[in-house]
Amino acid sequence: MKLITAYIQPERLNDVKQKLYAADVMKMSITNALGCGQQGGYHESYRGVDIEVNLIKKIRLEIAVNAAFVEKTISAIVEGARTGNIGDGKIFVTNLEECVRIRTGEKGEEAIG
Amino acid sequence: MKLITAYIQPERLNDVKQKLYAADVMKMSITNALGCGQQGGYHESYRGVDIEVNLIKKIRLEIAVNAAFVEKTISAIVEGARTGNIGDGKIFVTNLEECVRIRTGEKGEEAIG
Amino acid sequence: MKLITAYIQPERLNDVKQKLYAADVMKMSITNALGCGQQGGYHESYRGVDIEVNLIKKIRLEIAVNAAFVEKTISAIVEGARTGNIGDGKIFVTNLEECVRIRTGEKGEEAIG
Amino acid sequence: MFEENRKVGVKLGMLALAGVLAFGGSAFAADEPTAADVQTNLNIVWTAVAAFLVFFMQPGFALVEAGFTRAKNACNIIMKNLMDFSIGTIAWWAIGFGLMFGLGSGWIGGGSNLFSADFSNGSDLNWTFFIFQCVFAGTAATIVSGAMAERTKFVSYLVYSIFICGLIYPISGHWFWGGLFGGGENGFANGFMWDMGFLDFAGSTVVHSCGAWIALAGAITLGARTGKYGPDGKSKAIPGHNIPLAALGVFILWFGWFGFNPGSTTTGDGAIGYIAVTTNLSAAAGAIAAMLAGWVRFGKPDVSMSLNGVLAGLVAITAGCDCVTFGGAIIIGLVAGVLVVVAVEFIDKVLKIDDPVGAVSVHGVCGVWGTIGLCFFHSESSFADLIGVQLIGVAVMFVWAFGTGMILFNILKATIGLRTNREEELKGMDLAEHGNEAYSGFQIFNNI
Amino acid sequence: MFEENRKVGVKLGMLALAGVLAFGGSAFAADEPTAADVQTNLNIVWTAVAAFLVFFMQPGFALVEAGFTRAKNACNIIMKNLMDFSIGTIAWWAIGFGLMFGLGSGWIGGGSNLFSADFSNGSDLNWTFFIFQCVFAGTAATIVSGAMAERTKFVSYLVYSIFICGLIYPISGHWFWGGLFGGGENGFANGFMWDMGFLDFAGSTVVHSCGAWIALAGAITLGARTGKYGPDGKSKAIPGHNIPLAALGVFILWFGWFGFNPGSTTTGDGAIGYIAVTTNLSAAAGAIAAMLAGWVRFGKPDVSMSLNGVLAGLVAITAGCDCVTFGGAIIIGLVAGVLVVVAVEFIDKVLKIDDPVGAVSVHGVCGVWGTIGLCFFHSESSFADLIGVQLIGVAVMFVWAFGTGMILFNILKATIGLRTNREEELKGMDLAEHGNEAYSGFQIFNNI
Amino acid sequence: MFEENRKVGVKLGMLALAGVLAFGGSAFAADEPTAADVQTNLNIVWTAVAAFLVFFMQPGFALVEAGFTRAKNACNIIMKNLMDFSIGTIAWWAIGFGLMFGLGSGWIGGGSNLFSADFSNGSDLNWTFFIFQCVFAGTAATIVSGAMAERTKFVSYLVYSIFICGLIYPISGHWFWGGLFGGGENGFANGFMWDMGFLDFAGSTVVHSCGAWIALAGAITLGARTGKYGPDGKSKAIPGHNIPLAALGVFILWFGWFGFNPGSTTTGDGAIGYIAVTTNLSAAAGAIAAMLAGWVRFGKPDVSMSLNGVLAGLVAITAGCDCVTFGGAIIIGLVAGVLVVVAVEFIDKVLKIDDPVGAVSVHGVCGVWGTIGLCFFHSESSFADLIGVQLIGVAVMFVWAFGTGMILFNILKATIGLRTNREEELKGMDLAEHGNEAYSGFQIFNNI
Ligand SMILES: Nc1ncnc2c1ncn2[C@@H]1O[C@H](COP(=O)(O)OP(=O)(O)O)[C@@H](O)[C@H]1O
Ligand SMILES: Nc1ncnc2c1ncn2[C@@H]1O[C@H](COP(=O)(O)OP(=O)(O)O)[C@@H](O)[C@H]1O
Ligand SMILES: Nc1ncnc2c1ncn2[C@@H]1O[C@H](COP(=O)(O)OP(=O)(O)O)[C@@H](O)[C@H]1O
Repeated sequence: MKLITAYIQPERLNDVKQKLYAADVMKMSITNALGCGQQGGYHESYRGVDIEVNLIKKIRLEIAVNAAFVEKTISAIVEGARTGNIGDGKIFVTNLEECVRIRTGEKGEEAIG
Repeated sequence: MKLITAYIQPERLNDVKQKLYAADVMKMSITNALGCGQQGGYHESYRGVDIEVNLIKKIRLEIAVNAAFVEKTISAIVEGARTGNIGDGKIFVTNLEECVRIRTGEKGEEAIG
Repeated sequence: MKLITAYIQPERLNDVKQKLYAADVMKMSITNALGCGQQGGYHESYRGVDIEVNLIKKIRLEIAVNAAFVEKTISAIVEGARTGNIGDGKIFVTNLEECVRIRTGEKGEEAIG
Repeated sequence: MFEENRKVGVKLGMLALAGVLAFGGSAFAADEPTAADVQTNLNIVWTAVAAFLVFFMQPGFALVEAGFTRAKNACNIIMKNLMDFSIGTIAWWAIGFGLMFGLGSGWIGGGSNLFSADFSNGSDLNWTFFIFQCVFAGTAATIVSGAMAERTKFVSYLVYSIFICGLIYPISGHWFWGGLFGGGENGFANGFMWDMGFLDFAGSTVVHSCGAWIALAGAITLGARTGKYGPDGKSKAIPGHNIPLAALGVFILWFGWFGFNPGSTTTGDGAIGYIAVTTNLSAAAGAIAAMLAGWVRFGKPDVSMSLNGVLAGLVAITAGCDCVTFGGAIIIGLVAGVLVVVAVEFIDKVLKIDDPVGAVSVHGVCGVWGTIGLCFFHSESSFADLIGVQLIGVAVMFVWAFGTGMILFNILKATIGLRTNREEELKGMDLAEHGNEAYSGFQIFNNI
Repeated sequence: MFEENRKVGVKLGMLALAGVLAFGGSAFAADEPTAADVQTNLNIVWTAVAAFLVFFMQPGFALVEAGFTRAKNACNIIMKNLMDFSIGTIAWWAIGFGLMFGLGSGWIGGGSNLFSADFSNGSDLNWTFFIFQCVFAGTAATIVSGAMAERTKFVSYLVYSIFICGLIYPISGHWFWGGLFGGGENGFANGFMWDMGFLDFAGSTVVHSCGAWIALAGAITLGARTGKYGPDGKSKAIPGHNIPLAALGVFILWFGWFGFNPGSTTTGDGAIGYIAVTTNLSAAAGAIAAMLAGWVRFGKPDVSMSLNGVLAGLVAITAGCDCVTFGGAIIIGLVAGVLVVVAVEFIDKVLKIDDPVGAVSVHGVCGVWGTIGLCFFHSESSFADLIGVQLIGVAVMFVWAFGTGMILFNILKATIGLRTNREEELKGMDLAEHGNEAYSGFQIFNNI
Repeated sequence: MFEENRKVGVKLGMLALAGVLAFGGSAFAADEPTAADVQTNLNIVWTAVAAFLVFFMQPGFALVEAGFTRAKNACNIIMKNLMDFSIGTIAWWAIGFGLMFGLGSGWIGGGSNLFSADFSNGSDLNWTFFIFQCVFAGTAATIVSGAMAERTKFVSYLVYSIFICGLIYPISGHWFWGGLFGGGENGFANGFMWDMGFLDFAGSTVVHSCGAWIALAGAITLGARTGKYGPDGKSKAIPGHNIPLAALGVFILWFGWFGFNPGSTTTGDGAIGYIAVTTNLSAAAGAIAAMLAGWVRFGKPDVSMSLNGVLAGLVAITAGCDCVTFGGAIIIGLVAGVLVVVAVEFIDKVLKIDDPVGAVSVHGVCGVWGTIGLCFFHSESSFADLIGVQLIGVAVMFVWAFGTGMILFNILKATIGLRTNREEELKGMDLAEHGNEAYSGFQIFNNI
């Protein structure tokens, strides 16, 4: 099992969700995040003072999947999130050793979905 | 050392904390999250237009523990969070390779607690 | 590749960022978090009723780095975040198996930076 | 009907004769107005403006109550404030006004003015007096929502609103203020407390305590919010979600009170200034005293307590705003400010009654204090002459309002139910009752 | 110029003679004032206070519109409200007032009062009348921003503001209300609708429908917000980000309306009270009806709909507030409350016109209803006598306002462009147009 | 005391005779009132209403200051605004009013009216004049909190509040306005600036600059907020946390200013309308000019600057609102709008003085401009005749207010300390000083 963490542009969330559903990935968790990367950030100003905002609003996705789904999930996210512009985001994959469904106590693979 | 990530219903947080304390797990970090899973989501409406909210408010717990504590921690979370209803949440366990206490620079096992 | 997760005091964020930049770590993602640890928490009161706030505002950093950068990153965070007081925070390191740059589809090491 | 009124040119051309011609049903001929006619018009304008200021207290209450409670219930509390005034207005028009100011014994008004519809062929001050009294009734009504916040079934609250403005408030109102609208002179009964010479110029007892004792009944009948008291019975804090909004509400109430107290003269003359001064001094003193009391008691100057202190001072001065000295007004405010802090803690920690916004302490306890306190500082009469009747009035109101409140809420509890279920309460009333969110998109921790 | 006015001592010393001496250019000598003089002054004070209340409706609109839209556009909508009034004020002074109340044919005013600068040597009521009419024009102007929210280029909106207060509103205003300012008596033309006897006491049609039909033209020309309608054309909800703020806005509007309707008498007399009562009854009825209608229709009492219900009742009673019975006022409000719910759904789901705050339903649909509805409940005239002219007036306003609106917005679209680009819309107008954030530091999900 | 006032029936029955009978201590017999009596009453009603509007400016200031600063300090700034008015009210009653309007030399008032307690047996307009002047003092006081926001020790701020309303404002106030309350006629001294013929109708200098120069002294003594200036001394932006709330504050101030300026006539007559027009035109012009200036300067129309522009226009017109032409009012507003943008940048980037809300630029710089600007557009006198005295007055106020401010704040700094420590500042004043949170449950980034 793998734990996939992705950072995407907020406005891409709906598309990403659609693609994930299409790929039979129905479960995920998301959080608000601020990202700092190649994307220079933009300039905001307040009362005449310039603010170099280099923490840009992003959305963080966390998805636990079984090995078989890793590729499908990654490509679904890429399809949904890619605009070709700097700032599109990143996907990180780590190894998931255990998964528990709180409701039933099921463990492992069957707990994921 | 393991890193335990759990998604639970917001209103269960206090119970989960009690159970964790009871299990001698005193340290944790939490964030707000939105979850999407089996729990169908609910229907909200605004000015007569229906909104199918399938991103449900959840709370994300992140707890780093030593090997010996993994089981106790998982069962504490399950006890505190289980209602038996869909949406109770999930627990994910990944391997934690290193842990550093910023204040002291301590590393590894003794930095966890 | 490693995924470094750190919890720091909110007011240290700017210093940590400076140190990371100095260490050539330009990319990171941050989220708001509440932390519960040794730091006793503080007492707030509302309308005469005492509130023992043991969930303290923290900032969570997530940084994916190549092996070579792990030490530099950790020490940069420590330098920027340490005040010597309880509550300075923690750094967690997990193994990062894969990394994808959504924009280009690049994978692995070159996708990190 | 008043078309002529609007033609400015005419007025300019004929020196306000148009204005004069335009008089609804007023008593004098359409030629040159007399100074007395103009004074009547001035009284009308002043009373109308005051009524509008009192109306504006509605959002004041809504913001205070919303700000002192949780984000997940903000829409619900606002709907309750909106609806108790809206339903109350109709009930007041249909029954309330007639019961309070109509013909009848000293015990119950009514008759002549029932269904104020035909009242629309009244004249001059009548209509203005009607709207002025309507917003007063609305004030009494809206006090209750605060004490019952975050757990009351919406539909039951709607039912309650009919009764407060249609029955409970006007009946006691008649006892105390029946004499206002002509009273004896026009062959109406005055109401027995009025005849006993009970002093309550703008309603510390008649309006504020009335609402507060009903609120107390509601809070008791409902029980505390889930999570308010630990298993050990220890009180837990449930912080309000928007203090700046609550503070704005308090300032709006302070502003509106300048209509509430000085407006109760329903006369445009120097008394307005006098009453505005006493009202303002007492409010200021209340804020300071509550801040200091909180500081001493809790070690820090608590914001929500200081805000309550303003309201405490305002409620307390309401009864005697016309008759106490300026120095007296300050003392009344200072005492009220301390009282509200003590009362909030006592009700919360000792009586263990859950009143999220402190409505009972502010409007009830300080209402009583103001009604009695005026005896100490009356600029003309002595304490001994006044205290007796004042105590009777306070008692009468408590028995009536708390009693009818308990009956009403227990009937509701037994029938449609007064309280939402636990799940809905945890989820929040906004989603549960209205399917809406107050702050869509904002990330809010909702674990208490 | 009015220095003398301020010296209180003099007044005290000489029984308000100072006050009298101080009269700007009023008609009588500086000796003892007559009762008629004082009535004129009373009319001035009342009209001025009413004008201030109407001005206060500006933040009311700003909050409703900001609260019912998304956080990422809150600064932008507020700037639009601020600027349409500011620019409108100058345009009104420069051209508008002259066009609406100046000399001229029944079709176009103007001439004499153009560039109201020299108007500054007018007298008494004149100036007060000027400011009173100015805030009315500002009301018509600000209605539009709501329907065009979250997607209109800031600069184009600024241009629009000049035209509404400088041309569109005053020209039709002259047709309907030209007679107000002296009219015939002073040898001005009255405006043809006025001469036909069209009844619209405070402006259901003249002010509210005028703004609403222009708003409709704007919403149509702009098209819907990105994401408002799915590929299947199904309407999607875009929840407002701050309902408590919107609710405060509605209460402020209710409060301001007590200046809008009763103030339209521009006379200090009993009529004020009558109109305040009808206005308040209709608003309350509107809130209740909209809540119930929403409840029946959507299964839950929708907060934003109930808030719209208040406005619906207020807009509807505006035309007949002076001439309908109290019972009639309630029915007008009830119908308006139902109408607004139906209209919002119809415009959104059937016509698929994206009006984020329901401005067209509230000010347009209910404005029409109120203008026609008064025929049923007029306390003196019969339905048959009135309906004809009322229908004509309603039609005239629609053709004029919607027509000129379509022309104006399409010219803007063809030239500087009316709508922001998709990226800016997704990013939010606050950052895109102003480089500001409304709630800096707050974590807000911005994915819809 | 005023019991009779309230009995409506009597009034109806006896044509407002009750109203007349009810006169506090007014000069004429209890029979038919004369027109002059009624005019006095009208003056009272108008002045009272204006005073209430000016009071309402308090929440206006509170919201602007809270909205333009960070969420972690919102409770604290609100408490300061609440307390400076509350403490100021008591100080004003105890000392201030007497010093400003009592007997005495042209340099210091006092004596007769000290401890206005006995003042409670004054009459008519007196009381209204007292409350009107009280809210003016409160306005001067509350200006300061903005410039000192986010870093001033709460307790020191409380001490400051006593001095501004008790000493600093009333002493200079006496020099400029001592003549208002009777002055010469009643054997009081007028104050030397008054005798020199200094023109400041409603207080650009007397109220606004007074507060602003004290604010400047405070901001300098405190030093900048941690993080406001980088190591290189480069100014950093610290965005306000709630622009919609700040905007509401500005609209409330605009609304309240209709009491501040027209109310300063303390007379119910046509002048009110004239002053309302100039005030409104200048505010509108200020908003437009500030928006454009910001646009040119920063490339985008900055929201907070445009909001400051409204206040700039209002402050600037305050001195000449009664005597400049309408065209002049617009120009005064336009210049003020540009000035405020320039001043904010200059003070922030060149002088490196940290004034979080721009209080010094708005109330100080534009106050000076308005006081001098009226010389250009006075409808009766020539520039040459006026400019001399105006410049002297401006200078006198700067020396007095800035000087006493520096002394006061440096004494506080040396004794109880003026500034919170760094930890508390980073943590936020709400938690540090009050143990409260403004937005409990909301997720807010608090790293700047
Ligand atoms: N090494 C990293 N560690 C953590 N987050 C990262 C890292 N690199 C990128 N991100 C996240 O991805 C977002 C997009 O990255 P960015 O470099 O701006 O665009 P791109 O990857 O297209 O060059 C960043 O804002 C940040 O949230
Ligand atoms: N595979 C997953 N990856 C990430 N988060 C998940 C996953 N499955 C569940 N979750 C989280 O757990 C929450 C509860 O899951 P859900 O399927 O609704 O309930 P249950 O697990 O009881 O069937 C979801 O809202 C989501 O936040
Ligand atoms: N075992 C842990 N698991 C998850 N988060 C932790 C853990 N230990 C500490 N933290 C995070 O680090 C923060 C600081 O830890 P704390 O124990 O208070 O300080 P210190 O590490 O200096 O003793 C906590 O508030 C929490 O957010």
